[in-house]
Amino acid sequence: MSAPANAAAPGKSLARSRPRYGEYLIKAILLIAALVSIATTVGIVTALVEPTIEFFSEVSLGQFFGSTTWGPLFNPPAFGVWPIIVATLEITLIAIIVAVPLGLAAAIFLSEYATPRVRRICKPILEVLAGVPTVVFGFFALTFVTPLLKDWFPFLELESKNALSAGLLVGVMIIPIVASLSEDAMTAVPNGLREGSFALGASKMITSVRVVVPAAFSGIVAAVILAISRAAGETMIVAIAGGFKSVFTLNPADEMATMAAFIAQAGSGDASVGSIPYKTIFAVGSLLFIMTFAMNYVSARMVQKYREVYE
Amino acid sequence: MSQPNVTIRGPEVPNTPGSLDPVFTVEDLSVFYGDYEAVRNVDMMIGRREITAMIGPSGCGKSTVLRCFNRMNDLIPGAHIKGKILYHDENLYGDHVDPIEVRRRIGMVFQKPNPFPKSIYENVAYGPKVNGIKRNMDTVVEEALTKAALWDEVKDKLKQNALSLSGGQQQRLCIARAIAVKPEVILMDEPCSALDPIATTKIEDLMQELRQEYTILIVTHNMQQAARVSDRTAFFTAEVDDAGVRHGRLVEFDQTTRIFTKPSDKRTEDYITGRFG
Amino acid sequence: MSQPNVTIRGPEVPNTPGSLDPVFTVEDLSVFYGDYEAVRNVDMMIGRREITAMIGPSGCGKSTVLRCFNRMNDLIPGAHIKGKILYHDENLYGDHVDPIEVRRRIGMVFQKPNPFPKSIYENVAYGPKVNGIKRNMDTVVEEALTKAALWDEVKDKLKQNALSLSGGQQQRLCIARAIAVKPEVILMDEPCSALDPIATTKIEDLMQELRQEYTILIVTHNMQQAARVSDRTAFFTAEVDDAGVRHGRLVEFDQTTRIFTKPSDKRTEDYITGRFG
Amino acid sequence: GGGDAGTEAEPGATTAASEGAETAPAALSGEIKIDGSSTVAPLTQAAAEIFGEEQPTVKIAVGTSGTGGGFEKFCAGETDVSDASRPIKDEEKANCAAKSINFSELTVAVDALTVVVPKENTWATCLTVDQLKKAWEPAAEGKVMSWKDIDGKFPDEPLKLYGPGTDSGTFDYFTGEVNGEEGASRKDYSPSENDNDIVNGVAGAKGGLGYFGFTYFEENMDKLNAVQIDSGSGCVTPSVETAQNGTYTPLSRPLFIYPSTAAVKRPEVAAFLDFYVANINSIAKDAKFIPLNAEQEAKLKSDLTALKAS
Amino acid sequence: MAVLSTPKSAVQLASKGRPLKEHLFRIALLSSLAIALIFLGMLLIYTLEEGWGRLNPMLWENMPSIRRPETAGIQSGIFGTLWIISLTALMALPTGILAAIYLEEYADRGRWYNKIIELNISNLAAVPSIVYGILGLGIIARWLQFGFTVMTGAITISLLVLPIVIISAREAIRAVPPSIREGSLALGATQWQTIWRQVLPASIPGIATGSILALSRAIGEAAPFLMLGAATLVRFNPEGVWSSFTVLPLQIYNFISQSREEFHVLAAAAIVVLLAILLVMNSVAIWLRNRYQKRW
Ligand SMILES: Nc1ncnc2c1ncn2[C@@H]1O[C@H](COP(=O)(O)OP(=O)(O)OP(=O)(O)O)[C@@H](O)[C@H]1O
Ligand SMILES: Nc1ncnc2c1ncn2[C@@H]1O[C@H](COP(=O)(O)OP(=O)(O)OP(=O)(O)O)[C@@H](O)[C@H]1O
Ligand SMILES: [Mg+2]
Ligand SMILES: [Mg+2]
Repeated sequence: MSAPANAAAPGKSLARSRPRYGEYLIKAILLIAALVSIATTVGIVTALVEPTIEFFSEVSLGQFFGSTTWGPLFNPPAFGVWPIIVATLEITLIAIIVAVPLGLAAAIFLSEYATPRVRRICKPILEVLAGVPTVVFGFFALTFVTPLLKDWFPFLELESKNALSAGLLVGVMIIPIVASLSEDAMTAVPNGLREGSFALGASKMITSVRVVVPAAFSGIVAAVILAISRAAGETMIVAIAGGFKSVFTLNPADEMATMAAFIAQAGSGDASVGSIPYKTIFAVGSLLFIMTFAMNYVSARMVQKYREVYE
Repeated sequence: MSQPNVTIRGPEVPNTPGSLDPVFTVEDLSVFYGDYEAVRNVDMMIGRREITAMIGPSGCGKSTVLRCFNRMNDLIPGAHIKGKILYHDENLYGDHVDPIEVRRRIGMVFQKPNPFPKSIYENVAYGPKVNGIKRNMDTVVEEALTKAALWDEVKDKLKQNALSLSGGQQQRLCIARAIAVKPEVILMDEPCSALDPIATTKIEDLMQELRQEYTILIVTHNMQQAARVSDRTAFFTAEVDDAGVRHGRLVEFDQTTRIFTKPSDKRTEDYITGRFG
Repeated sequence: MSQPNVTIRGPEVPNTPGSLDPVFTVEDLSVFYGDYEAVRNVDMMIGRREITAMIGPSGCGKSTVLRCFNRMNDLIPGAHIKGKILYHDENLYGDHVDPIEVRRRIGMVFQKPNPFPKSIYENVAYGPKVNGIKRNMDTVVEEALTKAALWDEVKDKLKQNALSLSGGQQQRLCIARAIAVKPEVILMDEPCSALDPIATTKIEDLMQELRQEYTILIVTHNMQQAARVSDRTAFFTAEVDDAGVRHGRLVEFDQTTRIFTKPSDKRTEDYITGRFG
Repeated sequence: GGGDAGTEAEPGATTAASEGAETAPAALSGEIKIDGSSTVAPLTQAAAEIFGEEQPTVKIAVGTSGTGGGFEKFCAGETDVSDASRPIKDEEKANCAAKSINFSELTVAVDALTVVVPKENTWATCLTVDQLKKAWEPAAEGKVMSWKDIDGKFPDEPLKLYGPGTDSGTFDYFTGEVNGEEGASRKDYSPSENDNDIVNGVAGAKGGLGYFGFTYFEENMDKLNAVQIDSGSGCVTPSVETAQNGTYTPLSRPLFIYPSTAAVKRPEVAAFLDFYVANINSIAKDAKFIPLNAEQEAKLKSDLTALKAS
Repeated sequence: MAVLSTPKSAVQLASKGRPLKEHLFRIALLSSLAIALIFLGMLLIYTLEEGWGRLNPMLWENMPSIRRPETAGIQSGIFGTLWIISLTALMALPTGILAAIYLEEYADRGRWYNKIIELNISNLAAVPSIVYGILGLGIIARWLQFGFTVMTGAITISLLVLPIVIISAREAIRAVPPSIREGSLALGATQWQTIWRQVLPASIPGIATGSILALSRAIGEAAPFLMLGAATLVRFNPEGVWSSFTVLPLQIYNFISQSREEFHVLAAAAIVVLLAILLVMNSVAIWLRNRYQKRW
């Protein structure tokens, strides 16, 4: 037998040769980096909380949620928040009506039908669409889409700023989110399920609609929820093409201010620090933050649930 | 030693090769993935109401061949065949043939149990539904589950999610699902490899039952299993051609008893005696 | 039939059980994943410069046990052990023991070859580098590749990406990589299951070579392989306890020749004769 | 980062500075921060641009946060000069005082708030202040929805109202003069910081009615008609003359800038203000504002001198 | 025994006229995708056509002007954007990547604080950018007294893109097969050695791709700057982090808000420039991804 080449002679201790402080230090640095995100949330909450509390010490919750007249900057001011909530929901709804069918269909196509080549080309293009700055969508809505809609559908009596074009463009903006995340969810559906369905004589359409989509359902819901929160918080498109009129209306041909548009308008404008109108910005900001937080919490739960199914 | 050393508990094979009543006749089949010829020049016949096993080392093309029988390979971009597979004298790859119809007639069970993430009932009812079968669905489901020897275990929880079943139960559910569309043939690709011994025994017993009504083709890594359950065995191996490319080849196809007792090819013998693999 | 029916080509075992010179002594080892006791009460010894094989049906805990020997299980959240593993009389799970030092002494080769996506040279040099070995790296690399019987095949393309090698070459590269840090023991978890027969043969031959210098522990699904290469064999199986939970158990541990010719346990016999698995 | 980002501006520096105004010492530097009314901004921006041609190394940033927003930053010490389309309010003064920021008010231009209707509108050539109030007062909200509701003689054309956002000095001024109280206005009109939206809105609806600064009207005379205003002594057309001589009431108003006393101590700020005031009427012309009349111009100059002396 | 399987004679494998529905479905799917893509095309063509007249060197050689839109440029916007983006890259990328490493390689998922960090990050990714503007205004500009400077803008935008960077970096790190980690650890490497020498190099292309996409989102943001009240007419390029500044999207927003038609042309031209920068960044990201994707 040849001479032992092993460095590890029996008996040599397995104890640590030297302490590894570096490893601890690194871990600490990494943790700190991760905590920056917590600090961000703390910062947002801090920025929002104080003025919001002050706001509600002067304006009752009843006034805030119990009336439908909004005009914190008018004289006398009105603090019924519903008009801007309704406008936010309406524009979000229009956006969802545009984005969910189109985005989902595009996702099904990319995940189930497209050849790898087509997918390789189309996904990045969708990503580009996702990267188009929202001012650009706003510009396009205001100077191209609205005039076009006025031409084509004069009976709608569109105002020059209106919820309809803003909503449409917000919808287009979120198509890539819906499409790309749903596609991810569908691609994550194990191939075995598709094969199982095909092997039973199901067609591609049936397999897509009855097996893949239900199996990816919670992922799709998560995608839609994220898209909704993006739509609800979108500022530039609604500021440019949706307008600032804060009137309680359901007519999408009307101009209407969403919550984000209100913040943008009031935030870049008059209200002096400490005045009630100024605090209104923060109260509305808090509301928007809570709404997106709630939606995202639901979405996170959905994603968690669907991960559990296949892992 | 050249004498076989695997337990053979396979059923008696009533058919001599001459008496084989073919459901499929494979003629000079080659299968390609793009340019790569994964399997070359296979000739074999699958007998009605027999269990035919396909064995061989990993990568020799067993799954590839199996998936030709119900045109599952159509789903892989670039996959195509040369040669013919006749199903009752009709070319499976003929122009007018609808692969969806083919798959309805020829069911398949996969290596990893793949129930849909739906209720047990819906899993079984899915096939009949998509095929527009109008019979009373409850009856269909019960019948299929009974045949798959699963009815007693699940009859009280048909609404429960299929993923809550154990691996072995899931695999039997997949068999039930396949049976529910009343196929003539069932293809099985290593149906037990993800299961424990007890579940494996159950599936093997079930296969013996099903053999009364169905033609079964099974791919297995487990020689013992092939020996235990099959009537005929096809032994595949991979050969490297002059250009250094590996191709799957059918080495020997015969009654299981013969393959395991008197293989006519040296490579078969080496494989079943454990000299390689 | 109770007589063995697997070819045994294992090397002569010079040591009788009494003469076993233990590198590891496993005492009443149980391994847990969280609350789940995956393996229960294992006692065995690993002899110096021997090849010890661990066989058994899927899920019986072979990999789990193997990964205790170099504390790879530490990386799985919730995994912990009861009992002891002594490495040269030192408890591997003692308080002062540094798992990183353990892994340096006890190398490991995985089921799927997992070379780093770097050059061949860097793959081999990586271990010595991270362990601060100061010797001439070129020599270290050449030595390790030579021992792994790969030097001749790769000496002209050391700068090439390791992923461009064939599967068998990649696996030998992984062995070379393990050897380069001069471990005493090499653990192998189904090192050939992803390889073709020719590559498998090469690795098996290599194991016989390495046995001159290293203690080797190998997990394999392939009984023939265990029989061919190992000096001793441990047979594991999974038992279901009263609560219906499956636990891996060591059924029998003995010289390979005995395990395959005169197993003392009925379950071992059933397994190696192919009655289950 | 790289400190070379600004070098592009440098080459022109010496040449432009050499022909500089008499008060400006050669090559000043530093940054002047200005914010405030979007109405006044074009004037200040024009001043900054022309001044920049002579003093390219002085960096002037002009923001448009609105009069109130401008004062907010100004009184927080964040800006040097604040543009305003209304005089500073008492609470804003208090804010400034709290931070001990002193300032003075300079009237740099006058504006004629112009009430506009689209070209198709043939009926509203002249409106009384009462009629305007009828259209704009808070009580009109949801009730006065047609031109007919303003005056029975007008056609029954749906009334579409456009105006500046609530945070602009223009809004404060208009509501103060027409509705009697600053900020008192019906809420169901389309507000916009962007006067262009008002132009488009009014031009695009037959029943449109809006108001904004005279400058914007001049730029859009092809799309809009200006309404004459009758405050009791007959209809007056908004124009340079009527604004300058004060006959266009009550909607002509002064526009201001508020430099802080501390900032004026800085040579670049002083130089800028000197330049601004010295060339006020040519800047106003350039920016299409209504220039000051001689009397106002004289007052402006003396105000600045007083400020610099303080 | 009951013969339930298809009798031999009845074999008929021809299709049963199912394809029409299938085709319609497929066409519907394809057109949905096409609509999204055509829309992008229309947007590009429209802005290009609108801005064509102003796509000349004056655009990037000149400063914006309120008086002469026909010769005005967007240089200060371009430089402001470059400043913001560079600083954001310097701040958000390292932080994001380190956080991603922590979450993927070190964090014990079961711990409540790690769960909170995870939930928090996914929540932050959904927080509207205008709310980040409030953060920048209230905390960074006012409370930290950083004022309305490049620094404030860059920190705000860094925080805005941080969740995106973290999420994409995590995906890239997760894509490195565990076998690589095991291989390294089994050789006696420490965890950090494994990460630094194996995991990070292997995931760099993915991280780079994600980072570029995150930065390209940052380039297009206008809403937070609106809250921060960045000046609208800035006729100089920032000289340092404490300088006033403007960014392209805000510049565009202001041009859109002007009444003279020339400004709209200018806005369109500026949009073309902005989109061109974005396209370049996206192309680099795509190129990186295609080049290095899936090597194992
Ligand atoms: N989708 C595919 N594209 C390209 N090549 C493939 C594809 N599927 C399989 N192959 C190749 O075809 C050959 C045969 O593969 P196949 O899966 O049929 O083998 P197998 O005998 O079933 O092996 P195993 O026992 O491992 O399942 C292999 O070389 C494999 O790499
Ligand atoms: N990370 C883990 N967490 C929880 N349970 C695990 C984990 N890894 C393995 N197990 C369980 O422990 C038991 C033993 O698994 P192990 O992988 O050791 O089996 P094995 O004998 O190596 O099987 P195979 O031959 O399939 O590799 C199995 O029941 C398995 O499900
Ligand atoms: Mg296979
Ligand atoms: Mg294992």
